[in-house]
Amino acid sequence: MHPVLLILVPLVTGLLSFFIKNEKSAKIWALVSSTLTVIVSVMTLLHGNYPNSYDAPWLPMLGSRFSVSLDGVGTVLTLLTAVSFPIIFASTYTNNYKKSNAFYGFMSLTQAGLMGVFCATDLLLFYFFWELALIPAYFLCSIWGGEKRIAVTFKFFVYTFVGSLLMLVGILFVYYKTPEHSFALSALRNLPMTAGEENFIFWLFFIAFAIKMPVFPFHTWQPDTYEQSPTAVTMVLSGIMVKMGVFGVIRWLLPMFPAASVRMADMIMILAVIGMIYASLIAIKQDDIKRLVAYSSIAHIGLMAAALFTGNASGMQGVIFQMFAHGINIIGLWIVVDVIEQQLGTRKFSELGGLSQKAPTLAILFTVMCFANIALPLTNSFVGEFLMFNSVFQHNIAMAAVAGVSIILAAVYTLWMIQKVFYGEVREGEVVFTKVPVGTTAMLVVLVILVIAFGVYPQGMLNLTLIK
Amino acid sequence: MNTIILSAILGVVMMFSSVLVKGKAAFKHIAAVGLLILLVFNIAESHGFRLFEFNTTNFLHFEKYGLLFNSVCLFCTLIYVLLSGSDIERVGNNPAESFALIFFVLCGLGILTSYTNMLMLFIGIEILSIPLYILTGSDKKNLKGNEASLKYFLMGSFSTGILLMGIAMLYGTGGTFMIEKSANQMLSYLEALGMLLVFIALSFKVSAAPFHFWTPDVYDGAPPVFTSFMATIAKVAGFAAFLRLFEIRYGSMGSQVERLLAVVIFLTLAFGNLTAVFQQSVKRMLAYSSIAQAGFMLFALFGLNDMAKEGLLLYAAAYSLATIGIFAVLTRMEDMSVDGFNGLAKTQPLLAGVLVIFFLSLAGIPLTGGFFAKYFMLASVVKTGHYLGLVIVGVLFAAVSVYYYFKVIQAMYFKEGSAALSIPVSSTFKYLLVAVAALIVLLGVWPGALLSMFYF
Amino acid sequence: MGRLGGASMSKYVYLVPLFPLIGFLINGLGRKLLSKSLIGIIGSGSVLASFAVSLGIFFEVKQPGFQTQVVTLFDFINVAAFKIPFAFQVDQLSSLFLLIITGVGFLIHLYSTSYMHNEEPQHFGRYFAYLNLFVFSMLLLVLGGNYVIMFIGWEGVGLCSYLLIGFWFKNNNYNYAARKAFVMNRIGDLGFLLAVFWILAKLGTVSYGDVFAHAGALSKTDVTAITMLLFVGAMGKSAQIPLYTWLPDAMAGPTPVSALIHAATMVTAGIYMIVRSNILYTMAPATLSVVAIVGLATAFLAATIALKQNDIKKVLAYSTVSQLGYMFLGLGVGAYTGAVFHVMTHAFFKALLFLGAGSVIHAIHNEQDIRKMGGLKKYMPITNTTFLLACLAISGIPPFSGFFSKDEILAAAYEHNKILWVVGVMTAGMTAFYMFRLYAMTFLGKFRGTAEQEHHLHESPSAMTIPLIILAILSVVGGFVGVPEVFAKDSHWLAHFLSPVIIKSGEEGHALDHSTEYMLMGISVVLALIAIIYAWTKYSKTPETGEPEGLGKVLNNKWYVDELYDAVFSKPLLVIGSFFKNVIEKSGIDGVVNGVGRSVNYASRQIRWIQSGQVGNYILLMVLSIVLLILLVFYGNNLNPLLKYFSM
Amino acid sequence: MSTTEILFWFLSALALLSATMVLISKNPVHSILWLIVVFFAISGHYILLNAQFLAIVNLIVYAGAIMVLFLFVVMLMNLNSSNEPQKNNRLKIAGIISGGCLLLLMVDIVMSTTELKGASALTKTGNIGLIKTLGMELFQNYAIPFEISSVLFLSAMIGAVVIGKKE
Amino acid sequence: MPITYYITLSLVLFCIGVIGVLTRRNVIIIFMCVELMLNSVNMLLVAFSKMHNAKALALNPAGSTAGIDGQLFVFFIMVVAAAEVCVGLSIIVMMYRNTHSVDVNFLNRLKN
Repeated sequence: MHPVLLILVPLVTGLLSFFIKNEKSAKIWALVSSTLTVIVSVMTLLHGNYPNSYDAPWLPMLGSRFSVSLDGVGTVLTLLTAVSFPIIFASTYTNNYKKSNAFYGFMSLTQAGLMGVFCATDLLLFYFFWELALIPAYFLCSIWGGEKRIAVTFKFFVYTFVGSLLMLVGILFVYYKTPEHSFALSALRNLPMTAGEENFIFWLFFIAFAIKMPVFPFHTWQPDTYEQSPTAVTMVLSGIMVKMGVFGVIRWLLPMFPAASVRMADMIMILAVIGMIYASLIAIKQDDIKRLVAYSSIAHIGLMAAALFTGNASGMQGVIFQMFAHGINIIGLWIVVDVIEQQLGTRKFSELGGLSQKAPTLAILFTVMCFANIALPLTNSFVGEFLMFNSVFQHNIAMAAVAGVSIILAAVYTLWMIQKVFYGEVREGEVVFTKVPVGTTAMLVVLVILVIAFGVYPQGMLNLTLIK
Repeated sequence: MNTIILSAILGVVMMFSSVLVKGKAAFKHIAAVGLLILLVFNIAESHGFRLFEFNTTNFLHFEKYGLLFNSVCLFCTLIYVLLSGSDIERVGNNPAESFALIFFVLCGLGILTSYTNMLMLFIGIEILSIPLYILTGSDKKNLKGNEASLKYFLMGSFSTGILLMGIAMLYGTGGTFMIEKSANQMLSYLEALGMLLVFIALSFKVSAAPFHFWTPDVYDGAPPVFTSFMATIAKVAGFAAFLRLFEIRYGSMGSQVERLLAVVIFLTLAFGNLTAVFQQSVKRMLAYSSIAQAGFMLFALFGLNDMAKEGLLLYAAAYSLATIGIFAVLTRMEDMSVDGFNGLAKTQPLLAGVLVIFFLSLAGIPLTGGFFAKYFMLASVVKTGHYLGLVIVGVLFAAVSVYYYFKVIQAMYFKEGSAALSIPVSSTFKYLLVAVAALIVLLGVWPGALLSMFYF
Repeated sequence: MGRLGGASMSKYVYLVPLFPLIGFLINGLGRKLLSKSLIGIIGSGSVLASFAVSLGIFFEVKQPGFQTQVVTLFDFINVAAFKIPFAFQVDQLSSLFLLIITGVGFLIHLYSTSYMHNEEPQHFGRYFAYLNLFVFSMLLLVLGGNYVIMFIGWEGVGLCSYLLIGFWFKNNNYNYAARKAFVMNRIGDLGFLLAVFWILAKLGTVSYGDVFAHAGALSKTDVTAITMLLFVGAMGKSAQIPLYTWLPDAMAGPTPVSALIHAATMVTAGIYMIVRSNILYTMAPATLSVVAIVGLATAFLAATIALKQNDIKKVLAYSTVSQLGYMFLGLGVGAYTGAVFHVMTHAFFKALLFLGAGSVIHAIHNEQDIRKMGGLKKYMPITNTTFLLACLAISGIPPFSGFFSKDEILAAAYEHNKILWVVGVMTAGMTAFYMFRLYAMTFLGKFRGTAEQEHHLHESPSAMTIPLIILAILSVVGGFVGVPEVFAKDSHWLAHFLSPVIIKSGEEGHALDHSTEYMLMGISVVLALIAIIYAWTKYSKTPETGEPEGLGKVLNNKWYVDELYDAVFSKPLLVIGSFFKNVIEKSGIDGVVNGVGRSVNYASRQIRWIQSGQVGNYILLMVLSIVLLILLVFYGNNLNPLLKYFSM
Repeated sequence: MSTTEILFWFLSALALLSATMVLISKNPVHSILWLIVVFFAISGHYILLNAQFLAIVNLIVYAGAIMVLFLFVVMLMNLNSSNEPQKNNRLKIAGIISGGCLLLLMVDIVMSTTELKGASALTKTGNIGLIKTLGMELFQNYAIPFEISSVLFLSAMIGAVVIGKKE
Repeated sequence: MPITYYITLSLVLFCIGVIGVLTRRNVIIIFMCVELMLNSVNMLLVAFSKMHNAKALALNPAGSTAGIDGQLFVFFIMVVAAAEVCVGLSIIVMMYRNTHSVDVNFLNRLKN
């Protein structure tokens, strides 16, 4: 029952949150409920009896069942989802959102959707949760976002919605290809399809995942959305939600279309590698810290996308590991960005500088996060990127070499960011910078500890990734 | 048969109630009770209980599916009357007659879900249409109403001519008006032409492109409360007729009309969705969106399998409930343009919340009935294994539809403004709306709730 | 395998990096709480402790018959295809480097306690934390039992270098220098990483033992590619052409940092790595030639630049680059031992030079321009003496340490290719010249600074001079661990010591007969002496004070290489970046995406005109549609099977 | 050529001519009168086809009741030719062309229908058009549609009342 | 008479009706043209009815009533047409009352 609880706890608490009148209690409620989810998640982890699944009839006439199951990748991602939310809530505890009950309610609903996506082993159920995660996120961005939020989040919504609708067509198609008309993951392997059909349906699925990840050139929704969303939501979007696409590829696309995946591998990897370089170069020229992190995220996801299609088992382990690592790292980055934005009201590099004199601890924590972002050894990303790069290298040396340039570029823009924000002389406008909230610092410390811990001893999670 | 006869009788009762009962408010209640009776007896009939034993061979054949369809439509009408009954009273001077006409439309519905004869199809469509012409023009002083009514009538009678020509041609080759399964897969030219003309006339009735031109103008010009009725129950009844015709006669040669259907579906989706994008008036936007929705319902004719039949049922329920709900609120809005909804979430949070569910359902977002409705439609086509491209076009247009539905949601939630109601809403009204929304969500999580009725 | 007490020492090898790590944690976390002296004690003490353990290990390793020990702590990465243990390897090479790192490291820590004393406590703590972290990373680098652990240290030292160069983070120029150092290192790191992947791909392991044992299985191409890529890594870390420009800029950091990181230890990591992989390199003569040529070119180029630099640290920096080039020349001609030897001696005298320079800078309040110095001899005797010794060492004057190591390399070069030797000797001459130009302009003549500075001139405190003295002694005597066989049989103790880890490639001095060798030594020494005397006499009397002209200006501006890189790499990248950002992203990709939306809107605006509002038009359109549908159904090509119009 | 044929051609020509005149006449009253002529011609065809009942009904219902209703309305509105604004010519031509195309296509399709080759309508004989036969059929087998069409009339009646009533 | 004659005649009438609808602007005339269309259908139905009757009689000379339903259908069409005319004319009258015009294009507020 644990996987069900993972979905149920945030779902129920999220719905209840809407009925809380008091702002403060809504916050506390969100913290408590998300911590509860962590407990459930950890219990699931300790449960250790794989596959940890639950199955019940849901839509018999459609051949769909409510079947959820946790394997390695599912466990890793549910863990990430569970751990992220209390960190997000705690680190943004001092932020005040109007109608905070609805805010936290939507957040928890998003979490429920994400959990469902990572657990579902029924394709229709997967699609269902896929959308369930999207809709509250849309509302979160649109209601609590920045100036241009309406247009931007709408673009985000439509973009991902188009993708998921195409996937829906693909889902229907494969459903009718199964002999017993089933959505079960097990039934969807080895479908009797011609190569042409397989290629076509492959793309229907892949576009949905590619938009979500996002892979070049489907990425343009992302920087705008990250920029305009409230940072807590951006954390969810970039920390967890983009992993839905990667996860979709691992859980569904590769098992369903093994042959097409091999056929399309080169094409997708080329796109991914182009995207890495492209996003990195754009990141270098950004003046907005949020947009910079957004493009950096595109570059990192590009590597995951490339590694996914190498067909290399250890590369896959790397991808799974990196999903967790990237989630942790980018949430850390956003937390700092949020602090800066909340305190100074700007995200422009041209208006920032010398903050390390105002907030040395923050500077150090941010620096660690940044170095995790550029995959310095002994941070968690190194392990993931090492394995992924290795798999790309085994697939195609030239691609790995070109992709490797992004490592260098990552250093360029990440250090640029540190330098512009924290180094140099203090700017005039920054006298208003006051103490960083304790909760925020504490959460950053937790994240840093996670970064180092998984960087030094990744084997625990690497073992987890292997579980079938 | 219960529905046809009882609705005719109830229509007459309503007619005379204007003489017998004083006070406008009573009609609504009489109508509601009447609808409840209708619903009960219709369900009873689907369990084998018939009030009257007529020999309807050759004309009507009552089956589970048609009766369930009736039930869905009757239920929606009941909701409609409960939600918008008081609005009907406000239109024109003859509310009782309006209710009577609504019952007559239901009589037409009863015929269209059970006909087996072209004559009954013709009569059914006329019984359905003529009251609608009248309802459209029932606000006599309103020039827009006049215009809508005139347009509707002229084009409607023109399409009747087409329909009749088609029927005549079919009769010319078959020598009968009965719609029967034919072993002969090949149609003669004359018969094919007849079928095409009948198809065109029915396309007109369900406002499929390129015969949809009346729809936006008529829906826009008619009193909103009747637009609600026309766009939902009347249109869905048209689809019931359409599906029945296809199921019995065209079904055996599905592949032969696929191309025709594909073109019509494509045009319908394109016209409906694209034109809706630009609309500033919510009412007119909904009119276009109803064309777009019709495009999706046409998928059922394309698929013509169990998924299609179940799906059309679900579509009818989800679409009608959502549209009725939206119109119930819309009629009470001071400003019916999109901007008129600005800030509704602040002034009327409950109404706004419910409207969101309705719009999400229309857009086909999961967790709402609209999703499964569309899902079934798409599935029915995918199941045939042909025209996957059409399905993809369909979903792309579904994405376009998000654009205009979300415009309203954005206005309500994300924009500043002070949307106001011209008519205050009672708490009963609100609870009812919430119940409808809950129903839509129920359909979205567990569509079996409705569809399993089909099987026992 | 262990014998005696020493055997257990290498089991505790993890203590060596552990102490600095603990020091880093304590100093890093407690930098606001601890007093400066406590910080200094913890910082230096932790390195001293490591030194002690290193010594123990060294003596254990020195025992004859010592077998390489691999101490595995835990599985770092253990995935489907391969397994990378977190392991330390103790052998002759690593133990030697341990000594250099911890020894020189300790001295520099000690020196820093005094040099950095003016910093605020928390920055003081930060400084020592960074320094300890650096030592930790460097120890990881040399101790790592496989390429991945080496890479961890490799990037770790890069990080610390970055942090320490930008230590005074308020100055944005320093920050740029730090960033430049890191990015250039990263370019090299990419090469290293690709080499690791290549090894993994071919051999499925990265542990030294396994890799070298199976190296024979590699094809010629593989070995060449792997070694070339590794060398790219070394180029970045050890500042070779074309990635050397970061090192002079790295002088932005505190001077002890320059001494430790950018002279004695980190920059020699490339040499360590190649020596470590000498088995592979020996299999790839093509790579070795490249290494030799690049090394020599770097040595020469840097030496020319150093001739005309006026910043005391810049001169030393280019000298470092030049000396590193020497080491690579040694590697390239197969004199692995010579290279290691030079690493060691260079660590002594270059650290000494930097510390001496630090002492000078400390004394005259952060003035680094030698044109504004002069005559410091009488104010700072200890600094002067030690500095002079170091200059003699680096110039290759016997019997100072530099002579032996440099000579070994030059001899090997001569044996390999005469031209290499010629250029090498020329470079050596230049080295002697610019070092004594530096010495002369700093310590000889008259003081050219302000009276204010002159008033404050003083010898540095003992915490600074003691390391100077120790290093001076080492610079003088350090060479005797590798006395050429020419002078005495088996006198080259270092070669003997390292022989288990270094494959005998060439005959290392054995091929040359003694007379040739003497002659070579003679030529280089004489050349150096001439250069020294010339420089001494010239610059002690008429020091350069103006701006150089002609070729001098080009040299002073470092051959305009920075400007070239800027124009060829940085600028274009930025331009491409803005092109992507402003054109491709906005108008291109997003333009397409938004264009879809816009065209829907446009279509919507256009299509609605069909809805003209006139019934006549509607019906006309309907009739037309009927006609078209009839055409479609009955007359469309590829007709429905029911309509065999044309077949009738 | 038999009398039947002569009559057929005559009636056909009359119907077509009058139908065209309906279109051409400027004055609505003339149009109505020409339409009545069409109906007469069609009734003539019915008689030729031995469908006397329908012929009579056609005259009574159409030519009599419906057309008179039309006349009343036209008279009531006091319309004359000058009242009607003319459509612009392009639209007219478009209308004629599209109508013509429709006709051509449909005729072409009908002509190529093999099943109709040789089939002919029985003229002058047969008893199915007689009142007795039709009446029997109507009230025996067609009772259901017959009754149901009453609903249609009810709604039409309501319509006339609701819409036509002056307020 | 060959049935194609009747079909053609009725199609021509039908299309004249269609053309009338397309070319005239007077609502009443348009409506009359629709009636013309209906009448052409009626005639076609009667013709078909007699055709089927003839076919049946050829097979079974003993007074078959085949084809009678065609004529009954015509009867129903007339019935419906009457009802439609009733509603239609009242709509036209209503419009005339409000606008004093019977021009079909007079009212075109609802568009786009």
